[in-house]
Amino acid sequence: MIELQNAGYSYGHGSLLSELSLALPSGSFHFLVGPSGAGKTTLLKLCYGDLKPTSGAVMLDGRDTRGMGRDGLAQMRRRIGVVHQDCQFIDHLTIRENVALPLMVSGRDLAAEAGNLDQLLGWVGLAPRAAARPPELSGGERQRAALARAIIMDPEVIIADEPTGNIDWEMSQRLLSLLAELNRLGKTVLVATHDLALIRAAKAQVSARVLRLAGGVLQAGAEL
Amino acid sequence: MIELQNAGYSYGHGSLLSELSLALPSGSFHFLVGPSGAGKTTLLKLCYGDLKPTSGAVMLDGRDTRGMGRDGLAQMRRRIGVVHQDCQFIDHLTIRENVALPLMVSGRDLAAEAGNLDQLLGWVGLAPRAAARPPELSGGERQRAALARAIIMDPEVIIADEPTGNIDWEMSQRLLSLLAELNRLGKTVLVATHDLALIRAAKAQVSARVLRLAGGVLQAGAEL
Amino acid sequence: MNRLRALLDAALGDRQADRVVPPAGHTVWLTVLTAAAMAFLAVFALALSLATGRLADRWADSLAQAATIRVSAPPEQADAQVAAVAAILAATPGVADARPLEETEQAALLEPWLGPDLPLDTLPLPRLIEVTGTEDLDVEGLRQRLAAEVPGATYDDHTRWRAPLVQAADRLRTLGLLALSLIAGTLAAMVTLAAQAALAANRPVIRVLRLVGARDAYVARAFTRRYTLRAAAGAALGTVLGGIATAFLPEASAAGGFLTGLGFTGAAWLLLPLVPLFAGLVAFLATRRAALSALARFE
Amino acid sequence: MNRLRALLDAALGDRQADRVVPPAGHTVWLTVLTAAAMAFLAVFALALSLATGRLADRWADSLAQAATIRVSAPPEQADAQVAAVAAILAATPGVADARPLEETEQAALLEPWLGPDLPLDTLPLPRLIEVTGTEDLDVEGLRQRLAAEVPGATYDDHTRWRAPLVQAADRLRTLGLLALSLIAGTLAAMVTLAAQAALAANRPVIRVLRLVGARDAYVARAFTRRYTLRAAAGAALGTVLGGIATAFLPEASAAGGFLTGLGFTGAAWLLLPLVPLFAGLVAFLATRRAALSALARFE
Ligand SMILES: Nc1ncnc2c1ncn2[C@@H]1O[C@H](COP(=O)(O)OP(=O)(O)OP(=O)(O)O)[C@@H](O)[C@H]1O
Ligand SMILES: Nc1ncnc2c1ncn2[C@@H]1O[C@H](COP(=O)(O)OP(=O)(O)OP(=O)(O)O)[C@@H](O)[C@H]1O
Ligand SMILES: [Mg+2]
Ligand SMILES: [Mg+2]
Repeated sequence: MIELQNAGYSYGHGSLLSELSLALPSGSFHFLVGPSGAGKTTLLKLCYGDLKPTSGAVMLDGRDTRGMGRDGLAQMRRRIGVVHQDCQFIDHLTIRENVALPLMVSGRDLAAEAGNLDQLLGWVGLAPRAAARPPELSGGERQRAALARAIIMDPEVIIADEPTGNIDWEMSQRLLSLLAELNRLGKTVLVATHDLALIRAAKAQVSARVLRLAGGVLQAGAEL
Repeated sequence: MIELQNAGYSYGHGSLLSELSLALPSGSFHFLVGPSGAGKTTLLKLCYGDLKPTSGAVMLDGRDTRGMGRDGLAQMRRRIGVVHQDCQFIDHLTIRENVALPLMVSGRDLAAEAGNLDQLLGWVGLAPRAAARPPELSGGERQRAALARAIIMDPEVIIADEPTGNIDWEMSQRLLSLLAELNRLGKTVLVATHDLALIRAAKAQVSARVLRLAGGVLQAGAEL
Repeated sequence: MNRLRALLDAALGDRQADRVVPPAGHTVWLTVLTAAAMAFLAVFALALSLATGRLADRWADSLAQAATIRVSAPPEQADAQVAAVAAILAATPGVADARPLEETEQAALLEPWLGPDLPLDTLPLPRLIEVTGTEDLDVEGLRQRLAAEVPGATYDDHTRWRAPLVQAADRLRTLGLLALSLIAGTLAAMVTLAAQAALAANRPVIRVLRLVGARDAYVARAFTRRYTLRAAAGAALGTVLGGIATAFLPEASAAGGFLTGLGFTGAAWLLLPLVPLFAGLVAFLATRRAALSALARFE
Repeated sequence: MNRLRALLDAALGDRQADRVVPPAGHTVWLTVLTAAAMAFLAVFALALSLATGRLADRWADSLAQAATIRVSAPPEQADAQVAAVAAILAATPGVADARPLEETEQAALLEPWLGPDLPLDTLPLPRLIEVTGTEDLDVEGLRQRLAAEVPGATYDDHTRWRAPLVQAADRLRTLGLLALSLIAGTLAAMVTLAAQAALAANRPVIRVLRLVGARDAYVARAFTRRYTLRAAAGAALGTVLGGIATAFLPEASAAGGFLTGLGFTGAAWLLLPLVPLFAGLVAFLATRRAALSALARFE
């Protein structure tokens, strides 16, 4: 589904990622770890086309991201659910509307999806806060809403950047179970995290591989 | 230094915090834990005057926050360094300028503090990124910059809300040592976190107490 | 076709997409107020152009009309010379009408200078012939033929003192049209800037929309709709106010006709509804361009 | 005192605080453009007011001046009656000058109607006396005394046809002043809105400043300074453009004097620098009010 071919990236001040090669087949589950500033978020952005590699290529579903126009990318993003590290919301819409946003912009019938939406909000424990606006949520609540938005479109791929950074242990476990469940249904999952306990817990539920990013290179399959 | 006297808070939809009484003497070190949405951030905001209690009183340095005007609060905030959960920066200023912002707004001579500033940026590992703007930083780098900004004024109190949510283990240890060091110099420290490993590590370095917030009430001094 | 569909979409279209733009931003009000002020001024400029246009036309007409031929001749030859002039005039293309002045009319003209008691009938007064010409009248040719054939006749067409007035009226009309285009340009610039300000302020919103898979057209439409409607509404308000204000301007009157008479007359009122329509169109095009170029830039 | 200090601070003050406001926001340009457009229009309105003011004054003057007394009397009484009129005029307060017209002057006036060959000296022409009055001249009283003492004398002050013109000029002047205050009001409203838009857009910035201990005055000053300078700069630009445009307006001329002659003359040019100063002041007060009230509201 996602394939990096000698992909490199530089923000202009020296090369950050160099010659990364990596294939995430459909249905796989990967963790991405590495020190702060190593480029985890950058790598994830390459994987959903928010950034385009400055060398090499990134293929999404067999298509090179550099060849996709803005509308092509928009189409692709509807198939990839993303939890951003700095959960991005539209502040004047309610949490329910924010979670439903991917449905809205792709022209889906909101009424038909209402049941689905409410069930999902219940799952991540946000049902009582559904009518609140993003700035009225706690940090952990925002992260849970971001996860809900990432999976509302039933995407083929789920990419999550530090999805549990602000969440207590119990809730983390619950979100992890959700991701494991989705992976069992055939979704490809890629999670960047610095929470080693989470990874250890995950090993019990799914067959996940851990990718370690450091010094601009990737050590695939590293065990903890 | 900080004292809650039967303080309660409600955002309008039911009472969130009720009748909290708590005294943080000068030079103490406290952790604040509790599930996501329990009200940790809200409690911290009460402690630095960003919110005023809807019942009871919060005393800062012996003065009731409800009696302080906006300028009085501004004055008080220069004595309390805060690391916000959603690190707040001014996006068009560099990281160096953002960290120096408390000096700027209180009319200090920036040139005189330059050495101090650079040393601090080095300490949190941001010296090479000092000229970057906040959106160009990684999540963990932003959190470190927020901590640097919180302590640049050499405040009497340091309040940190999930300061290590996006930071890898090694860097967390380093920031913890910095906080412990400051505490030994007499600063009052209050840290909200869900990272239990961090608290365990801290016990070795300082005599910290753990406050658990759940269901709107505070269990002071709870051991892990 | 495409433009038309986009326009209709913008006017009626996707209310759901509209929700994603923050509701009552200050730049939105800035747009409304700007459009209102511009429309108000446009109404005045329009009134000025129309009034001066009318004035210039009227004067240009009367230039051709109000000429006088004076025949100074001994009494016994007067009739013959007047007849000769009449014959020449009859043979001249572009002369609509020619009429010798009655003696009583001539006396009325002279009264302020000579007093009512002057025995005009005893005087060898010159005869005056009022000539009404059309635009085709070849004044120079007529003058030469008169000089050659009727030595006592002098053609006086008042051009000397009226021409600068007509010229001035023409200039004022040009000025009014200039002001109109200036105003339209300013409106476009301001709506563009307002839209850009809104887009810049809503960059986080746009970023989120992009991240969840919104296409450019979806985002642009939301902004275009908002700003087109606001600019049109503001312009409608300004037009109404401008219309009311011009209605209270001094009336056209015979005496001060060129200075007053700035108000709209008759069918000219029908021009007013065009102002908000035009403003809406300008806003639509300006916002759309701003939105699409901003979206390409934000990348 | 406080205001003055704030103004000086705003004009020269804290460049460091200035840095915290994002540099080239679109609302800033909106302010510049708005100020420029308003200044441009203000210059026109000012020119209009001044020109119509001059015009109304000139006409009001000539109303009192350009009166004529016509003495129609048998030739043998004419000199005596003219002398009687002169005596009355000499005794009337408010008469600046009175002068009997020479026969040649009178002949020149009549030429268009009577032709150059008329033997005027054989005619019992009325005598004409040109009267130059001041504002104090009591026209009605003079008329009555003339009627009582010199039956052949008629006072003709042309009021009938000039009064509506003066009235029209007066109205235009009022209109110009109205336009000026409208423009000033619009400027203030727009700068306020622009400042509010900027404050709203920069709410995150303001929040951060607050969190690190900035006082209201510090935040307000940063915005006030920015907007005052931009509004003044924009207004200066608009004023220069407006000045250039009015300089290209048709010249005042004897013939078309009331319609043209809109340009500035002499010392009136000195009014122009006041426009950007005034705009700056308006922007300063508007922004300051907007900033302080917004800061109180954001809490
Ligand atoms: N837009 C940008 N412009 C310039 N440099 C950037 C930009 N975004 C990130 N960087 C830099 O690239 C490096 C990697 O950033 P990235 O966000 O990928 O790190 P990360 O591994 O996600 O770190 P963290 O665990 O702290 O989130 C950092 O040093 C960061 O400062
Ligand atoms: N501005 C607000 N308006 C209304 N409700 C709010 C507001 N801010 C927070 N809340 C609600 O109050 C509750 C407590 O929020 P708070 O941010 O204090 O939690 P927290 O303990 O910090 O959680 P976390 O660990 O997820 O950061 C949450 O349910 C949140 O939705
Ligand atoms: Mg990251
Ligand atoms: Mg919190």
